[in-house]
Amino acid sequence: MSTVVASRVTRRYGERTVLDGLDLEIERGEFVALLGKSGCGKTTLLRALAGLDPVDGGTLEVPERRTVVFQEHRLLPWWKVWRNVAIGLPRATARARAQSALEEVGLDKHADAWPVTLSGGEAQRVALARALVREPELLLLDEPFAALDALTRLRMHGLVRDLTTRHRPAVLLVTHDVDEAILLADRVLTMRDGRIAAAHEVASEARDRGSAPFAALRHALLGELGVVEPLEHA
Amino acid sequence: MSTVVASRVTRRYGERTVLDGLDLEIERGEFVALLGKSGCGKTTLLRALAGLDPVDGGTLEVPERRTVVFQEHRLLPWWKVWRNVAIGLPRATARARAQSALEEVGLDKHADAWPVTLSGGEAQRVALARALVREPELLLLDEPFAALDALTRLRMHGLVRDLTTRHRPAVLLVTHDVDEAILLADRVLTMRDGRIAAAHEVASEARDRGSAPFAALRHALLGELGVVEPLEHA
Amino acid sequence: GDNEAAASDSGGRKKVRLTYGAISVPKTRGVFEKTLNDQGIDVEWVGPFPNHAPTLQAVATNTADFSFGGSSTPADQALLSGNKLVYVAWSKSTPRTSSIIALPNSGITGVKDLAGKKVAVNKAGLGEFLLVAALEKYNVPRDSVTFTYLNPPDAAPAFGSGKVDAWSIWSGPLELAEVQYGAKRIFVDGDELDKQIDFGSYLVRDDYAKKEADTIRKVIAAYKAEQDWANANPAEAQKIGNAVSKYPQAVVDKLVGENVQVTWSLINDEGIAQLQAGADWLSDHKVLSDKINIADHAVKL
Amino acid sequence: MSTTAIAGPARTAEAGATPPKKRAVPYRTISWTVPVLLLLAWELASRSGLIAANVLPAPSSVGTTAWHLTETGELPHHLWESVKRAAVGLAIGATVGLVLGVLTGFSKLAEAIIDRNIQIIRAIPFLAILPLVMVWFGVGESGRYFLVALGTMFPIYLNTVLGIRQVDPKLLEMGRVVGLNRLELIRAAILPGALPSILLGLRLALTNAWLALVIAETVGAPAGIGFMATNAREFLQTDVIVLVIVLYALIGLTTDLIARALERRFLAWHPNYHGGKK
Amino acid sequence: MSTTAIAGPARTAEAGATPPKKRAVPYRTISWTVPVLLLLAWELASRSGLIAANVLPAPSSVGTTAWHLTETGELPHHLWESVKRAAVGLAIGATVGLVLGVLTGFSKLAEAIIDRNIQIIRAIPFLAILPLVMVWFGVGESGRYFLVALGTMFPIYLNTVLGIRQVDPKLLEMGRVVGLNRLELIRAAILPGALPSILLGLRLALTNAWLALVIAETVGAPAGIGFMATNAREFLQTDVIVLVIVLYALIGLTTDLIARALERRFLAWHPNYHGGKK
Ligand SMILES: Nc1ncnc2c1ncn2[C@@H]1O[C@H](COP(=O)(O)OP(=O)(O)OP(=O)(O)O)[C@@H](O)[C@H]1O
Ligand SMILES: Nc1ncnc2c1ncn2[C@@H]1O[C@H](COP(=O)(O)OP(=O)(O)OP(=O)(O)O)[C@@H](O)[C@H]1O
Ligand SMILES: [Mg+2]
Ligand SMILES: [Mg+2]
Repeated sequence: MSTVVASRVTRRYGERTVLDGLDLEIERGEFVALLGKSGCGKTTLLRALAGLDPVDGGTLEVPERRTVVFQEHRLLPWWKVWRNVAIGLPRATARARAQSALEEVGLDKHADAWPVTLSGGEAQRVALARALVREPELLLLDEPFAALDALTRLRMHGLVRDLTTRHRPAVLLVTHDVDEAILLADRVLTMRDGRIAAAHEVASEARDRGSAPFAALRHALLGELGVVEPLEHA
Repeated sequence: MSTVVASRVTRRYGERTVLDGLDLEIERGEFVALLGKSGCGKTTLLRALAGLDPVDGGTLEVPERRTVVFQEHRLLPWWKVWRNVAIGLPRATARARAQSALEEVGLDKHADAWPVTLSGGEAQRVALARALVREPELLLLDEPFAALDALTRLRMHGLVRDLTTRHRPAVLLVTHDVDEAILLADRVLTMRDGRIAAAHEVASEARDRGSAPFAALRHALLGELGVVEPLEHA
Repeated sequence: GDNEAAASDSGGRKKVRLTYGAISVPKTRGVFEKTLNDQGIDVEWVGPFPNHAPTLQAVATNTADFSFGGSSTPADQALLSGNKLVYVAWSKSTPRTSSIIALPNSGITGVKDLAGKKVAVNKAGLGEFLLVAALEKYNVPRDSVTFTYLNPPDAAPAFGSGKVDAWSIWSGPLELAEVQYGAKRIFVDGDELDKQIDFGSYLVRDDYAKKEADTIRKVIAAYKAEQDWANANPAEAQKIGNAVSKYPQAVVDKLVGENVQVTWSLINDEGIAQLQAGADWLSDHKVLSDKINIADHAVKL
Repeated sequence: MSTTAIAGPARTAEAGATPPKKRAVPYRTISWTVPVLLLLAWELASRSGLIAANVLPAPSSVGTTAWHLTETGELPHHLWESVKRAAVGLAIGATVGLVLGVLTGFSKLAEAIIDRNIQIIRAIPFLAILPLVMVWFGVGESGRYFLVALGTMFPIYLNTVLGIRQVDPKLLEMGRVVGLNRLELIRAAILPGALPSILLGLRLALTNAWLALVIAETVGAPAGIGFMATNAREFLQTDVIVLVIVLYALIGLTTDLIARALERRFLAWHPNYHGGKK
Repeated sequence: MSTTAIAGPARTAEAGATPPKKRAVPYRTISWTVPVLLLLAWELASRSGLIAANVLPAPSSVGTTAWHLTETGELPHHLWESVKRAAVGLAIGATVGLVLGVLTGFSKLAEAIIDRNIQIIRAIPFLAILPLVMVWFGVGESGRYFLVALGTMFPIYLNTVLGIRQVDPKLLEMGRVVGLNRLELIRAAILPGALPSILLGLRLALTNAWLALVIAETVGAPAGIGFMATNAREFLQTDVIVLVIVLYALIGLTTDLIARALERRFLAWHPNYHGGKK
């Protein structure tokens, strides 16, 4: 039985139908990546799953304990970094847990900084730490790695993968990086016209960047996103 | 003679020295990409060049007419999208110019929308349109493509390249995408410890994703950023 | 009413709630209170109040029992507005010193010179009546004079700085203006008019008057005794007042020198007649919104 | 651990014709109900004798008084005088407050020169400076305009400064890098951003305007509802006292409606005022 | 087209020992200079006879009066009475205003029930309801507390509502998704976000408190600086009138210093209040 079940979900803004009878299921412990053009409705879907926006039609079933990493960091400017991470945690252990989460994202030194003093990537990592320090049943990630350099990004990938294998939440990751999607996810979806246009199970061989299945899946996904790229060098 | 000359630029936040005697020159019409770890000071440098922050030491020479695309979109929420693009333009032609700039970024349909209704990538594109519609002598771009899907990103690359060949501004592009840096820039810099750690001229052969020079440069840059990746499949 | 508790204490002692103004000789001297205490009446002072109207309201709404001996004009109007109050005592004074004054270099030497000028008066009070009466007496058309409504605190600086040309005002501010600004009297109430329009008065709720006649008599008698003392000892009385008003000595001397005698009495036929005459004048001059029959609102005790 | 709890806000059982997005509370109905109920309760309490007429006359009798005074032309006359004074004073006060507020909000130097003085002056209640106003302005209209301007200027000043402080500095930077000059920056970024706050300043200022008038019209004013109120107080005309209070309440109501309309007009973009999703 | 123009703000010629970041304007110096200069000018004008003493006595003579009244214990007594009333009234008014403001800002239903009534009531100047207050509360302290509470509650209410409206809805959403309950959400996101606005409401409320006292202390108050002012006006004691005005100014000054300290304490994070870069 699936943790997340969305069926025939519809969402309109005025004339425009952004989600148009979308179906989606995610199992417990499953890591799903969602690709799609800018403005195709990924964030809208995520917000509906998070329970932040109502939908105009269809049904949604989601677990109670959800956490979202938004496209923007959304740190409280009036709380120091560590309190932002610790927000809502039981007091006794809050500081310690926040500190160790910050250590994991490489920002333990910034624990007592104000959020305004963080760089773009640092803020994004704090937001990630804030989500990971909780142990949700559903983790919704909206481009959490977009502002990170290659190395930091790899470290964050490792972090998320660790967490998901440990606590096995259902994960929905919105990303624009096809490689990232393949390397992290069990299943990669592409979205178009308000629906899930295609789904690809990721075989474990495909997780190797140098492998042929990786290149093939990458090519297929880019094709679905409308990018035609030469395959020859694979 | 260079359009941008920064020499021995220093910038401190409290104890921390973020820019530490940094030297940088950019010629007219030159497209420079800047890579570096999250929090290494890229935005700080950009802001100093934009004249937004003072520096603690060193000298800066920059042209009067500069434009910045910030890491966040910074659209005025109380102005419709087209007015945000047209901001500061002479009234007579404002709407028309904004409209055509929006068309170029694929958002002509959103000209009369409020900024809050835009998706992350759409907002980023509007910010890009706002910068491109002016004709600056120095264009400072802080991760302008981070929230874009692969296809849209390619289109935006084309757009920026067009503009730069037409008006020949000096361009400084901060990005985390090594491929993007190589494909767009004449010169790729990496930043570390508050200075420019390395500079690579990009030969025109290297602009081909399938080519060996591309792979080599990519490998070198990733190495400088601390990422070790297998080269074998090149 | 529910004022039983307020009016009588345990052990047959009575309690009265008296209103007072910023200057109150009875309250300050203490003799008054002792006199009443000896007669089994405890005094609670409520206030201070700036003028008669709010004390009338305090009485009407049963937060006090006696109004504070002020002007009869607002009392008349309050009665016309349906408040269930009654006159229980009234006073007249001689000489009546209220005057219209002007600055020495204003070129105003008499009432006739007021035409085309601005005169400060307190609205619907002594100041306005005096001016109206003065203009009538000297046949100056009312609309040739600008009535500028100002309460004394605001009128003084306006007068002193020449923003108004003349001021119709009563004792106290009058002498102060004379001393401070060198003002001259061009029309004096007692010298020029044969009738008093505005009287001192005490009012109580009508049900209180019915039930507590004895208490009222004792209180008014005590007030009258205080006034008699003040009449006999003008210098001491002024001294008490001046602890609050802090007038310059020259003003105090002037006030003492005028030796104004105020006579209080319980409401009697003369009181009703005089109050009625004053009220009629006020009604005729549209100061009061209607005719009033004082006898209906007065209790002879 | 439950795997398939159904989340409250996300539950949507086959939404049909009426989408569940519609606002649940019929705002208008409720917001008018309470005042109307209060009015009815008051009338009933008066008629049943629960409230004595000389303490608080019934609304209907206040209505009668209002009608009388309107017939004689007295009420419209007073009202008009006061409205005129409020308008002129407010126009002056709002302009001064806005200009000073923009200066203070915009420039550290201006703040250093202006702010402390204003903080000092605004602490002085109008009533206390009435005698000085008399000396400075005499007893004409100008003194009354001055008092109203004084009373209205401060909330507008303070709220303008607050509003400007709260404008996102990121937007100001953006304005600078696209090459706006100061005036354009004010027009594009500062005023719109500060607008909710400035509109609130205006609301507060309007209240102060009426309060200032009550005080100003005790001084040398031959008309105005403050004058009317003072007179009524002086003569214990309870029905007029209450009528004046009702008038103020109506003025407050009208003001509120106008302010809301302004907000609807100018803050259409603001997600917390009307509509908007994120 | 110039290729190498040197941009104004970015120009930094070999910055040496003193970094050019330091604030150019010595804020404190300037902000104290103006009031002090005004005071001096006033004193000079008085001494030179430019201003007549019976219109506006010199600061030094006001000082003497203040000294006298302090020696006799009169001034401290009046001041203490007023401060006590202001404090009690403000405590009540601020609490009510804050609670109602949070309710309105937070819930559409509460807004529908509360807001219009408050908008109506707050339009009624205190002075106009003085007679009713006497009816309701008599002439004791409670009526004065009521008036102060009434005067202070509205700016706090309005500014609280404004502050809450201006809290970034994105942060509220964040609060919801990390599982905060309502109270935690108020504590974590709403109050801190609304704080600049609430503090401004408090500033405005303090002014209103003193104004309310001037009015409340005209009736039945045997002490207080409002009483002192009324008396001084009644008996034309110009020096006391001016002393009272100076007292209010000093109160304003103190209030401002306290408010600034509060802002420094609570808004340390706010880039537009103190420090911060972006
Ligand atoms: N409140 C709104 N009113 C009207 N249109 C809206 C609103 N919110 C979003 N939209 C539109 O709905 C579409 C989908 O938005 P959404 O944020 O889901 O896109 P997305 O897939 O997340 O894009 P991106 O990758 O750029 O973030 C966009 O075209 C956007 O303009
Ligand atoms: N106002 C400030 N006060 C203190 N430290 C600051 C301030 N602004 C930035 N920093 C610190 O300076 C460093 C450089 O910041 P900067 O924004 O330049 O990084 P960046 O290279 O742009 O990183 P990213 O790729 O994550 O955007 C960061 O570690 C940041 O925490
Ligand atoms: Mg999105
Ligand atoms: Mg950055």
